[in-house]
Amino acid sequence: MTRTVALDDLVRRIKPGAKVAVAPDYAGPPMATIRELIRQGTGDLHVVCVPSAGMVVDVLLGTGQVRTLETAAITLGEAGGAPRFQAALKQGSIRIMDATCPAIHAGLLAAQKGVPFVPLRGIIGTDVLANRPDWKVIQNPFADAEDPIVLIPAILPDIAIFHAPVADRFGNVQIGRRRELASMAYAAKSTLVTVERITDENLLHSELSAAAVLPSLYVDAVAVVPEGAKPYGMWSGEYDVDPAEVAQYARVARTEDGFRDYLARFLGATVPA
Amino acid sequence: MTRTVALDDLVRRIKPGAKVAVAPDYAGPPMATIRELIRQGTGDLHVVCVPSAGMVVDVLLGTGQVRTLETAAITLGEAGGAPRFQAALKQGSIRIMDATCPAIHAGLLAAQKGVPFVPLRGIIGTDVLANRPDWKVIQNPFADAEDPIVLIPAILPDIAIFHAPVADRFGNVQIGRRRELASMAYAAKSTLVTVERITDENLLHSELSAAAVLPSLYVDAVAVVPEGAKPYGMWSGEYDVDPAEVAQYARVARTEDGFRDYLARFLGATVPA
Amino acid sequence: MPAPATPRELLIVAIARLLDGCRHVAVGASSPIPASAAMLLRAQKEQQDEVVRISVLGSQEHNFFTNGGVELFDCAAQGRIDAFFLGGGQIDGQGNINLVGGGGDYPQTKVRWPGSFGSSYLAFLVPRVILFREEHSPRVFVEQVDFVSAPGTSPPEVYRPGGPVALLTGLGLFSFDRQAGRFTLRSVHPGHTVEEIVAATGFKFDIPEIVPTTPGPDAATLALLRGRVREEVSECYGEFAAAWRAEVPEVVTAM
Amino acid sequence: MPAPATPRELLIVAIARLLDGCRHVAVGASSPIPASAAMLLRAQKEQQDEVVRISVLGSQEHNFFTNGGVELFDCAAQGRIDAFFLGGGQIDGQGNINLVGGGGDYPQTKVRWPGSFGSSYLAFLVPRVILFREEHSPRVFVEQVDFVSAPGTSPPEVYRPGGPVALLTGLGLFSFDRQAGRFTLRSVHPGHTVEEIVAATGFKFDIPEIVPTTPGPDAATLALLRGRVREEVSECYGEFAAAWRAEVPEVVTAM
Repeated sequence: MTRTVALDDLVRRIKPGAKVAVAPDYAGPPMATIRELIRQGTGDLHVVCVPSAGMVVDVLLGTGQVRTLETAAITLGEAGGAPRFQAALKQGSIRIMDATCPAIHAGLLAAQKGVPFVPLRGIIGTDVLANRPDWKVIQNPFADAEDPIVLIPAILPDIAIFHAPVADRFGNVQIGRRRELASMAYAAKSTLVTVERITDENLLHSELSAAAVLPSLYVDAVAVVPEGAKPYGMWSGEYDVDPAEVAQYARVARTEDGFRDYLARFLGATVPA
Repeated sequence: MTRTVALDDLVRRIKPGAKVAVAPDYAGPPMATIRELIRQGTGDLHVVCVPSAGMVVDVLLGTGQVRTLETAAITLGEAGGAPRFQAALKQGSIRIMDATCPAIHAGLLAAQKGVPFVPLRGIIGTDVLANRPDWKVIQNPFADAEDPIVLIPAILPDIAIFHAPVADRFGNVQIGRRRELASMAYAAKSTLVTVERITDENLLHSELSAAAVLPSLYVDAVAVVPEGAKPYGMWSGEYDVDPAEVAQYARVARTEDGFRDYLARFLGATVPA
Repeated sequence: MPAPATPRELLIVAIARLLDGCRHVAVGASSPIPASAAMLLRAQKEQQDEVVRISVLGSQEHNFFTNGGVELFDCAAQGRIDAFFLGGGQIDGQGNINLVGGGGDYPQTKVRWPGSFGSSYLAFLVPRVILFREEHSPRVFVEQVDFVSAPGTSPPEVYRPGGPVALLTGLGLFSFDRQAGRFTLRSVHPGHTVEEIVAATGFKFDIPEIVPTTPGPDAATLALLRGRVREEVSECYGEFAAAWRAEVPEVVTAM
Repeated sequence: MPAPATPRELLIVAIARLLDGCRHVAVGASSPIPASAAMLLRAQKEQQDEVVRISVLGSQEHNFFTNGGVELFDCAAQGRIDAFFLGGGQIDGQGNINLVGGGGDYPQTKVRWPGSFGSSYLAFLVPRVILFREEHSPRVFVEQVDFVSAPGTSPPEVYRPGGPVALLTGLGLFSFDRQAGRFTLRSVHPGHTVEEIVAATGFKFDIPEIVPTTPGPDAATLALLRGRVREEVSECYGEFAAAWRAEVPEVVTAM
């Protein structure tokens, strides 16, 4: 049963040590949830980027609340490298599980299907594979000739988090064609969503609007947080990315002090009700 | 590049011997395409039901144009057993590959992902498995204890066929939440779609309508055939299933002669323009 | 006094009892009695402020899926479905079901049924699989099925969080012991006897010393059934609801 | 007479030539030059009544996918993408690319780049992978990468329908021989020399006796570039198109 709750109550459902799947910059990055997660000081997190992330995860890395990071990339895009990601790796303060985009999708797919693994082409001979002892290479049982293939084990997040434009009163959430959000939710034990607004319309009522919906069956809690993806944009058109803000972050967060200053402002920022 | 063509031209793209994936009764069964396929006498077909079928495939079986049938079930629903399916099996005139619904979905998924197989739970100890030498059981390489798991090989259709409510002029097709239609198209070399109508609107233009769309990238040809799913209904609300027609078919097609009579009428039936 | 419960109403109530504790019940296409039972459970739990979700395959109104036909199976694998119903052209004493065909050598069997559908999968993954078949006869309940669409039990090394827990027929209710792979008769429907069931069953099963009569609905349940539940059922199964209404027309107001 | 082709226009034209024959070109996020090249190819082919499809990741306008971020990778595996572009913090003479980091021991490298993204997969499956990096220096073009995000070649038993076919830099164009695992210099951009390229390249490569100058666009191509293509590019890459317009403002009418 989906509950509509306050943001702080939503975030309290994320426990220390949790494996948390995070939506990418282009599909409703959960900035408001991350901000509250930092406020609450929930630590020891295993973050899975689906399949990459930007400032959302870089800020969290800067607070030292991440134990393990599983991702295909962390980047601030045009603004350049992700400073706290780079610093954390240099310090050796996190365990990095470097992946490649389709492998993260494959791991979530295995969880969705309730199977221990799915096979994936490519990857053989890379140092990505060499550094992932949790991935296995087997001989394709259907081939007569030699045919090695990688098996990606299921990624089983405790929590999936993303920001979406609209949920209805039943907890159905509009995800449009951002179907990675559905994949995350299928795979996760629990899915927590922030939205721009709640609609009175049942989003599953029309066959066509239903195609754009993650059903409430997979959604454990919804919190209304307008502009919850900022400074990133919303694919649904509510607002665009603010490149100046991301660029400023990229600049000041290069130093620990600059990051601390930014963080203070970031955490202090109140969200329009 | 998607072409809008006449139905007979669309169907001529299906060659004798082709492996053809067919949409189920609840997701736009391609009745008009099957009718034309029978008219053209294209034979030696390998039909894959995604994952089951009714009259659409039973009629085709009655004409002897099916060499191999891969399905989780053939049924006329409330109207009872599928008479030509039963007759074909009794005569031993087709090769049956009995499956179970998720295995057909899994085989198409493997094709979508370009991998030779995907694993699937369940099935072990069934006579479905015992009669599918093309399926394999392996020890789960990620388990320490004994843990057998079935591997389903990719199903690679030459052609996927279904009926949909709307296509746009670019060949984008509205499939709503009937995502098995997308799975079929991803897996198939070529996808042929009949639609109720063509719209001038670009279906990919809005983020929300896009969620309900199979992009033209996967669609090779579209033909406009109003009421192309009848006597089955369209999920999009254009018309409902005609249970009396299905029941009549179920009754008369029990005998070879009754089927021949029905077929003559069926093939003679003109479609409202 | 309302009209006494009909045999079908008894079945609905018996199934609803088997579903107690489920949060999400999935019902296959053309399954009006299981669907009615799930709707009864939902209505009952609502009075206790608990939510029961029902997915009726093929229904527009009760379909919460948006990822195509595979979503039911994925959902089951994710542990998000607590109960499902399976029938069979044959069901045997080890809980095996046959949805494919019987007599002669497969695939050229004398009788051919539609096929296994999702049974070969769901029977492994749904915790509470309820076997349901109204016709209770030796041709259905056989010593050994001719084709195993889904086995009743599996060896310990096979991943199997789910499986059959009960068998409900037009004559009685059995429980199924997944360890022993055997049915035990739990109750006999009103107007029938243990002897009748033994005679109509082609497989051996355990019979406790006392086999009660399958309890019918109390007045409140009957009122829910003939009121709200029948109303909801008619959205999915119009003909079934109409026949039901013809049988017992009155709507009883709940106490 | 229009202004002569700028270095970036030359790169766009060189890439468009490498794409000849492709029906579907996918372009990663933040790749304005490859995107411009694909759009040029599309405009050129349209004149011959051929259709070229372009998918620009992250673009709303040029995004034909409706199945989430995974669809690009599925599409590549299905053989529906003919060309893709990869860069790298390091690229070596065997065609290996490194998008992860260099210097010191992984994962505590001195320099850390974003990560491998989809390169470890797409480099295997897309038939025509074009390596593209404007900076041509010994720190980029190294003898051996410190981390292999994607290998240039694979042993014969590894399923690999795709791989690199060319390397384009700010100085010249190389072809890549997947059998030999070696680059060959194919042309030098106007104003540069073979010697300059040898000095700026940290790996060994083959140099034919005659290395021509990379040809620039003809007048018709230049007109397309500064007209329709720049217009289309501005929808995805506004800043890039604005800078381009500042460099060469005029729009030339095609002959």
